[in-house]
Amino acid sequence: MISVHLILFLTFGTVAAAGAINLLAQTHPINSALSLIAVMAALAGEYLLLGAEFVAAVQVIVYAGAIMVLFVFVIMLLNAGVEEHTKGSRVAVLFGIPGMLIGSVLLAWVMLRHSGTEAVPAGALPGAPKMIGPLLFHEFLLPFEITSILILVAIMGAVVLASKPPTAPAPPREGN
Amino acid sequence: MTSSLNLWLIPVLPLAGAAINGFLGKRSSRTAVSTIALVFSGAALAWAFFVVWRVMTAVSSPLPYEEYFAHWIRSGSFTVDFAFYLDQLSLVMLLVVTGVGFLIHIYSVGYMWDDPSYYRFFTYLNLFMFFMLTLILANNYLLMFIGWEGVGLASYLLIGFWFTKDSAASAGKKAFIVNRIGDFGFLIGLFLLIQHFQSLNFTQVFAQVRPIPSETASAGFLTAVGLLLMVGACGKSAQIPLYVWLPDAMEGPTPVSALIHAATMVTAGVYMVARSHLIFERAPMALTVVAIIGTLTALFAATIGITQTDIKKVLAYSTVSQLGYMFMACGVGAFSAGIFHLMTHAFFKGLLFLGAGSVIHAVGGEQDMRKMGGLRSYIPWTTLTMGIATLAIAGIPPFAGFWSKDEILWRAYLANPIYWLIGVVTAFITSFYMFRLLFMTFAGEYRGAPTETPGHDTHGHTHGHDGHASPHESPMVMLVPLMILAVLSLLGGLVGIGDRFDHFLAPVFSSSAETAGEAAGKGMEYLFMGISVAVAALGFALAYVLYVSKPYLPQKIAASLGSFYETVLNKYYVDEIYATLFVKPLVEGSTRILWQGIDRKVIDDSINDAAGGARHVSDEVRQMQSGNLRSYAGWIAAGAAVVIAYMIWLGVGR
Amino acid sequence: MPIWIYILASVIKSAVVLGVLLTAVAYTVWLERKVVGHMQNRWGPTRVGPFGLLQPAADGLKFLFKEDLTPPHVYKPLYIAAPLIAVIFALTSIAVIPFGNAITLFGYSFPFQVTDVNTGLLLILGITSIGVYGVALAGWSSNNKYSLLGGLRASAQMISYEIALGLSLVGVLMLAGSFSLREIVDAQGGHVFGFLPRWNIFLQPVGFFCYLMAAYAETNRIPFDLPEAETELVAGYHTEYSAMKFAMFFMAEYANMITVACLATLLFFGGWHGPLFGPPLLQAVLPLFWFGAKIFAFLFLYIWVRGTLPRFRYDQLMSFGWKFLLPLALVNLIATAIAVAW
Amino acid sequence: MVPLSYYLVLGGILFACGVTGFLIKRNIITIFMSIELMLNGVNLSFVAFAAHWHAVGGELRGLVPLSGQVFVFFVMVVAAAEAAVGLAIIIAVYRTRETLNVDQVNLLKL
Repeated sequence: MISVHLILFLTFGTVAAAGAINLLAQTHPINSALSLIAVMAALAGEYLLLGAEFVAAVQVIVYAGAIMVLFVFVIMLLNAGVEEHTKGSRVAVLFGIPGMLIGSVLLAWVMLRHSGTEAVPAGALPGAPKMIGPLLFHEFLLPFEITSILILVAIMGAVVLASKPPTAPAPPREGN
Repeated sequence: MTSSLNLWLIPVLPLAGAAINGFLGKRSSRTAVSTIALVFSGAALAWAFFVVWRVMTAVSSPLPYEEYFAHWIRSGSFTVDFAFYLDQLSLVMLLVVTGVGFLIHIYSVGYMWDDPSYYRFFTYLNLFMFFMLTLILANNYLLMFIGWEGVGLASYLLIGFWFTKDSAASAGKKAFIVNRIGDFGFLIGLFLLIQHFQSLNFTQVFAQVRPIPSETASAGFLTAVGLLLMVGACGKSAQIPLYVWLPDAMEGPTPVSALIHAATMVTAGVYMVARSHLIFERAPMALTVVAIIGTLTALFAATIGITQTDIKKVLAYSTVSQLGYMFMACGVGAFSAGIFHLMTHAFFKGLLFLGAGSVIHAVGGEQDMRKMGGLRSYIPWTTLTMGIATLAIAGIPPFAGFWSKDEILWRAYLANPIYWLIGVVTAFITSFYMFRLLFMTFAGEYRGAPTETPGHDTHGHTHGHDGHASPHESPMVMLVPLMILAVLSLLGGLVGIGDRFDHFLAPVFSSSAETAGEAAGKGMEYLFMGISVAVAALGFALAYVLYVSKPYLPQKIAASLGSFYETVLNKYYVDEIYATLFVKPLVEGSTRILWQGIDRKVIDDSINDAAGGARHVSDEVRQMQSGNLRSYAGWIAAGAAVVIAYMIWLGVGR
Repeated sequence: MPIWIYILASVIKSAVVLGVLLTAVAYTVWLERKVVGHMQNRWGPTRVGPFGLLQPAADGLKFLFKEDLTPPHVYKPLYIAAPLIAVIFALTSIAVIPFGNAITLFGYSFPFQVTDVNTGLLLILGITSIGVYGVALAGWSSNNKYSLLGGLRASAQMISYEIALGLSLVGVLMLAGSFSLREIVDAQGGHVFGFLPRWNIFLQPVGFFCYLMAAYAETNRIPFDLPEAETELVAGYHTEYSAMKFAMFFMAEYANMITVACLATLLFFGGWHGPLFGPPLLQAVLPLFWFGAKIFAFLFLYIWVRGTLPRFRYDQLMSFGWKFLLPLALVNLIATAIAVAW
Repeated sequence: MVPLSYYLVLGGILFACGVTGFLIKRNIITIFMSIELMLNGVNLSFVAFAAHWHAVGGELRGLVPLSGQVFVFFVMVVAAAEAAVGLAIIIAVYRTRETLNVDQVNLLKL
C-alpha cells in the first residue's frame, strides 16, 4: 500500500535526483549551485522523514545556509561565467564514466537485491538535539575535538591562502 | 644467604672509568686521566676485597652466590639474564684480575706518561677490565661470551694502540682474526648447548650435565661440545694451532702485554675450560685432546723461546708454553692445579713483562737482547725483581712457580708419564731460556750504543728525559708494582702448600680425579719435586755456561745445528705455512670469486638492471600522470569500480 | 481533534497571521517615516489620510501599478527569482512564532501559533540563512557592479554575523533547555528575587547585546546597511529593481525586522509574559497586548538607531563581527555553560 | 514504510551524479559542488542506516544509537573545512592563472 511516508519520500527523492541531474546539466556554475541547494533542501526533508530533525536543521543551516552561500559568494567574486568546453581528458571518458556506471549499477543491484527486507518506519528514531548532544560530547568526544581542530586549521589555511600575496614592487620602466 | 654483595659494581666501575676517560679524557690533563683510571680500577679491587671479606667472614659460606641484575633475552623457555655468578673459581680469577690489573694500571701511569694519546690507553685499559670482569663473573655462557668478545676487542685496540705503525696495526688485525676462528668454535659449542639444554646458565646446564654418564666408550655430544669449546680456548689462550697471534701481539705497549697477553686475557681459555670442567670430565676424548694440545704447545713454544732475541718475544713464547702447562693440567683433570698455575703465572709473568718494560724503558725502547747486557748495575731494582720472577718461572723453590708447576707435573705423571716427561723437558727448556734472557740482559757488560731517540720512535712513544747517555732506573711508580708482584711471586705459591688451594677450590671441582693425588704416596711426590728442581737447576747451569762464562759458544752451537736452528729461529715457519695454506687462498678466492664474480657480476648488475628497468617502466607510466585533474578522477572512479566489484563478489560469495 | 478542524484552523491561522504581518510591515514603513521625520524635525507623511495613515496603502497601489521594467542585460531567471526568494523566506519564518498562550474554543485548544515545531528556533535560523540568497542572487543577476558589490557585501556580512547570532542564542537555549520557542517562553515565566521577571535579558545581557548587533547586521539595517548603502552603491543589490519586485525586497526587509523583533521578544523579554489583571476576557487578550507592545518597542528601537547612528565602513563591519562580537559571544557562551553546569 | 534500500539507492544516485560531475565538469567550482553532492549522498545513507539499525534494534547488539546521525555532523564539518580551504585555493589559483577551467590548470604533474 502506498503510504504518505512513501509519497513524501518519493517527492523529496525526485526533487533531490532532479536537482542532482540539473547540477550536471547546467553549464553556469550559479545554476548548479542553486540546484545543489535544492538537493540539500530535499535531503533535509528526507532527514525529517527519517526523524532526524536536528540533522535536517543543521543540514539547512550549515550546508544550504553557510557552505553554499560561500560557493555563491565565490562564484560572484570571481564572476565565473558559463564554462567553456575544452577538450576533456580521454581517461575520464574512457575509464571514469564506465567505471562509475559499473560501480553504481553493481551497488544498485546489490541494494535492490536486498530490498524490501527491512522497512524503515517514518520518523524511525527521534534524533532530537537532546539525544544528539550527549552522543557528541560523550561517546564521540574525541572525534568531535579532532574535527574542531580540523576546522580551526582549515580556517587558518583559508585565511592564509586567500589573503593577497605580498606583491613585489614593479620594476622601474625604461623609456617614456 | 647474606645480603647482596653488589657484584655488578665490580665490572661497572672500570666501565665508568672508561666512559669518563673516553669522553672527557681528550681535554683533561694526564693527572686527571690517570687519577680517574686508577680510582675506578682501584675501587673495583677494593670492592673485590670487600666481597672476599664478606665471603670469608660469612658464617655459612655463601658460595656459590648468584646475583640477578637485569633480564636480557627472554624467548620462550630460553632466558639469558645479566646475572653474575660467584664461586671459589671466579673468586680467584676476580682477585687475580683486579689485583694484577690495578698494579699494571699504576705501572702504566709511569710507562705511558709521555704517550701522546695517554687517555686513550687508559680508556682501553679500563674497558678491558670491564669486559674481563664480566667474563669472569658471568653466570651464563652468553654473558661470558660477551666478555670474551669484549676482551678480544680491547686486546685488538691495545695491540694496535700505535696504529700508525704498520706492524702494530697488522698485528692487531691478526690477533682479532685468529681469535674469531676460535670464537667460531666457541659459538657453535654454545649453540649445541642451547639445542640440548635449552639454557646457557651455568647452574642449569651443569645440573643437566651431571647425571649424564661419561662418554668413555664413544665420542658423543659432550665430546663435541668440549672440543668446540677447546677450539675457542685455543684461540683465546694461544694454543696450537691458533697461538700465532700472541707473539705478534707484543707490538702493543708492554703493560698491555703484561696485563692482557700474559696475566689475564690469555688465561680466559683456561678459565673457560675449568668452568665447564663438568662437560670435559664426561668427555674423556675431549679431555685427552686438551692435554695433548697443552703438552705439545708447552714444548713447541718453549723451543722457539730459546732462539728468540727480542726480549718480549721470548716472554711471549714462554707465556704460550706456560699456558700449555695449564691446559695440560686441565687435560689431566687437575683443574685446580691449572688454576693455581694460572694464578702464580699471572704474578710472575706479569712481573716479567713489567720488568721487561722497565728494561726497555731503561735502554730507551730497545727490545733486542743482543744490544743489552750488564744492566744490573744500572737498574738494580729491576734486576732483582726480574731475577725473582725468573726463579719463579723456572720452578726453583720456594718461589710461586715451583709449587704450581710441580703440582701440574705430579698430576700429569699420575695421568700419563708421557705428559710428565714432556713437561719436565719443557721445564728444563723454560728455565734455560729464562736464565738466558736474564743473563743476556743483565749480566756481562752493556752492548748497546748509548740510547738514541730513534729507538723510542720505533717503539712509538718518546722517552721522558732524552739525551741521557746511559740506561737508568725507572721511576718509583713503575718500581712499586714490580716489587709488589715480586713479593707475590715469591710467596704466592705458599697458598698451595698441602693442597690448601685444592681444598679451597674443592667445592667447584668436586671430581674423582682430585683425590687421586692423595692416593699415591707422598714420597713419590717429593721425588718428582726433586727431579723438577734438578732440571731447573740444570737449565740454569747451561744458561750460565753459554751466556756468562763462554759467551762464544752459542754461535758455534747454532752453526753446528744449522738448518734446524734456522727453522726454530723462524718459529718453524708456521706463519709462512699458514699464509700459504689459508691466507693466500682466502684472499685470492674472495678477490676472484666473491668480489669480481659475485659482487660485481651478480649483485651490482642485478641492482643496476633493476634500477634501469624501473626507470624504463616509469618512463612509460609517467604518461599516466597527465596533471589533468579529471583524468585522475577517471582513474579513481575506475579503481573504485574494481574495488566495489571485488567487495560485492566477496559479499555474494558468502 | 479531527483532522479537518486542524487543517481549517491552520488555514485560518495562516491567513490571519499573514494579514497581520503584511499590515504590520506596511505600517512599520509608515512608522519609520514618521519617527525619522520627527527626529529630523520634519512631519513625515501627512497628506494621505489622517497623519498620513493611508500612506502605506498609497505606496502599495503605486508599486502595483508602476511599470515593472526588466533591464535587458540582467540574467532573467534569477533576476525574477531573487525577490521572490527574499520575500517568501522572510514571511515563512513568522510561521513558527508563538504570539501567546493557547486559547480554548469549542473544547479544542488552539495555540496562537501557525505551527508548533519543537525545533522552531533552528527552523527560523535555517530560513533566515536561506534568505541570504535573495539578496545575493539579486545583486549578482542584475549584472551591475553596484548590485554585485551589494550582493557580495550582503552575503559576506550575513555569513559572518550568522555565527555570532547563533552563538548568542545558545546561551538562552542552555537556560531553557529546548529549541521550542514556546518552551523557551514558558521557561521565562515567574520572577527572580520575587520582583524581577525571569526574563533572559536579565540573565543574558551580553547574549542579548550580541543578538541585537548580529540581528541588525542580518537584516542589513543601519548601522550595518552596507549592501544598500545609497551613498556608495546607488541602491546596492536592488539598484536595478523597480515596482513590485522592489516592493518585495522592501517587504522582505521589514518582515525580517519584525521577525527579529519577535525573536528578541520571545528569547529575551519573556514573550507574552506580563502583568495580568481584569476580567477573564482581558486576561485572555493581555498576553497578545504585551507581546505586541514589546515588538513595537523593538521596531521603535530599530528606527531610533537608524535615525541616530552613522554607517560602518566595510572593514570596520568585518572586524567588529569577527574580532569583537564573535569572541564576546563565545565568552558569554562559556560563562553561561559554566553557570548552568554549576 | 519505505525500504532501507530506497534510501540507499537515492544516496547512490546522488553519489553517482557527483562522480559524473567530477568527471565531466570543467569548472573547478562546479567540481567542488560535485564533491559536496557526493558527501550528501553519503550522509543520506548514514542517516538511513541509523534509522534502520534503530528499527531493527541495533542498540541491543552494542551499536551506539544515532551514531549514524552523529557521523553526519562530522561529515558536515569536514565538508565545511574542505569548502573553506578549497574555495580559498580556487581564489588563489584564479589570481595566478586567470581561469577556472581545470583542463587549463594541469600543473599537477612532474
